[in-house]
Amino acid sequence: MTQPVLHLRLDGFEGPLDLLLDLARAQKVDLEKISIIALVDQFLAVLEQARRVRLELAADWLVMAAWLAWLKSRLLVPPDPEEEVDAEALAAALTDRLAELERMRLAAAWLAGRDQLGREVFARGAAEQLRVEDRSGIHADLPALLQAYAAARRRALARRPYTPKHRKLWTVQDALARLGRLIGALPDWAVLHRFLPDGLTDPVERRAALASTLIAALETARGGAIELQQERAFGPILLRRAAPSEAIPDVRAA
Amino acid sequence: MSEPPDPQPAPDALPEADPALFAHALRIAEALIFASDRPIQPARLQQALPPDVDARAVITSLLATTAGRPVELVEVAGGFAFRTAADLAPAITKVVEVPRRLPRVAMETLAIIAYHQPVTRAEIEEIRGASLSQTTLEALLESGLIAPRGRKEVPGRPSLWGTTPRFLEQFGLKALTDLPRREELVSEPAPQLSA
Amino acid sequence: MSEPPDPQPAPDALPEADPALFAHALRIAEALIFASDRPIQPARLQQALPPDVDARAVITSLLATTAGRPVELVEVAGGFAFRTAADLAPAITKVVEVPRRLPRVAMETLAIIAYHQPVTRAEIEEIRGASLSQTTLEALLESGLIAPRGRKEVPGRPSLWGTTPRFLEQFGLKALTDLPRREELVSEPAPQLSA
Repeated sequence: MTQPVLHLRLDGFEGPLDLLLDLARAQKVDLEKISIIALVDQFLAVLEQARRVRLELAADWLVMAAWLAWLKSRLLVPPDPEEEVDAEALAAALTDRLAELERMRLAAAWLAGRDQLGREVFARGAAEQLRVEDRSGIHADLPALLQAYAAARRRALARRPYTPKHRKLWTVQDALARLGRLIGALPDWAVLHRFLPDGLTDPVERRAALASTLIAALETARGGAIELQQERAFGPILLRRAAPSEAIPDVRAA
Repeated sequence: MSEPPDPQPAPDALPEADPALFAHALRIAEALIFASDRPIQPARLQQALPPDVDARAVITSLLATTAGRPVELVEVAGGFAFRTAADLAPAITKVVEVPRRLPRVAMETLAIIAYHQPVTRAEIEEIRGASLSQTTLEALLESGLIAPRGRKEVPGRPSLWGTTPRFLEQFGLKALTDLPRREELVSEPAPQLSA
Repeated sequence: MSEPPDPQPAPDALPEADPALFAHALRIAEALIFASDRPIQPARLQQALPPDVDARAVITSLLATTAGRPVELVEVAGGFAFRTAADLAPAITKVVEVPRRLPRVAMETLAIIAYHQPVTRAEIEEIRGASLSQTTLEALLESGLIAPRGRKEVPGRPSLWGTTPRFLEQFGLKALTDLPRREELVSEPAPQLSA
């Protein structure tokens, strides 16, 4: 992360803490015993030197320099019990930070000094596959089987060619014949529906039969064999055998 | 072993090679072949060996000493590699069950066989309304879910197919009668299908 | 590759385990560990062994017989693996490609992660007193030496980082406890750090 602006002695330092650690090391082996004040002076001196060559310094260096200068001033004046910040504690914290960085440096060096896999020691280059896949099992359950059956059948049925349903329509001829047969046994008025053939469930066929029967009834009435009557619009159509003597009264058909 | 004469030999050394040097070469060869991600060719091994030791000779020696060991040197395409002995494979391999999913066609065919058995292939095709490949039938046969049930006494005497006990096991059925009735699954227009 | 244990033992062998069985177990163990490029845990080995043979005993025996061999059994990352002897590295690296060393920054970052895990990037930067480039973190991540370990429940929920089993393997550590204790990390008299 070293900025290109950091030349001279700052070159190669990874930030202010790095430089501080280096300076502290030069002072003492034991970081706990370093002189913070001396350290601050040395740090500022190095920075000053660097600034003479290059004016720009990364902000974190300047922040550290300012903080260290402040720390030094606090350390030089006698401790003030009213003071909120304890300069000694801050100095100790700085020492701790330096010590931790030092420890991590040593840990890194310790790691780097170990025989590393792929460098000093080697593992099996071409591992053998120890896993054998048994694919004989089948992943399928009963619902899936039933769904498959239903799907296959539905598809097969849908694919059949379309054949229109054959309709057996009750023709007027049929109706005339049926009417002629039934009319003789008719004692009194009867509704037209009763003359429909039996077993007609399909609504279309039923309506067709009703129409044919009505036409047949009208035809028969015109011949004078029966009488038709409808009290009101959409009311039931009634019919009865015509009285042999009577003349044809008013025939009101639909 | 070809014999490059030892360049700085004790006067009484063997003419072939210094045994200590050869032993060291064997160590190198063993480690290198172990570490390599692909089979080692003699020429490649030679680069790692002391100049006076012949790679071929080292390999020959290593082939002999590792024969019958749990890890043997074998010649494979492209060179030499260590391989675990074949007789140990059952002990060291871990079998992992990876159940297959039946393809849709196979599943439908199986369902039709289950409901219409014994049934011929032509009948299955008619019921499915699609042709049935031989591979599908063979895959089902291989899975042990269906088996032949004799032949139908019609021209051509086609094989009849039915499900197996393995089929019942697979689908957790006690008997074929445990299957839901066909009418519960599809409303058939007319019973003209019982081919 | 150990010396072949005698498969046909003398009849006066130890009474505890059947020597032939133990010899077979040794063969299995050697092949199993050899075949894998990752450390084999004793529990995995136990599955492959005959029921009456203790995996630990087999490993102990294999450790003894392979010590000093060009390919040795070592304990690493919670398991056991074969590794080439360190003294053979110069010969091997003539032929086998060697990965680049991690830069100093990466090593330092790795050490911090190892000792402070789980740790956020900001915490690493705090300890190092310098910002951490994305490339360094990416290089460590790519090498498989570190892995995310969830997020820290602080504003921004930064990722936490920790080392992987691969880290242990890379540096030949049995476990994280193999790292020197903090108190042991003291500088030798005046180590010259070139600035």
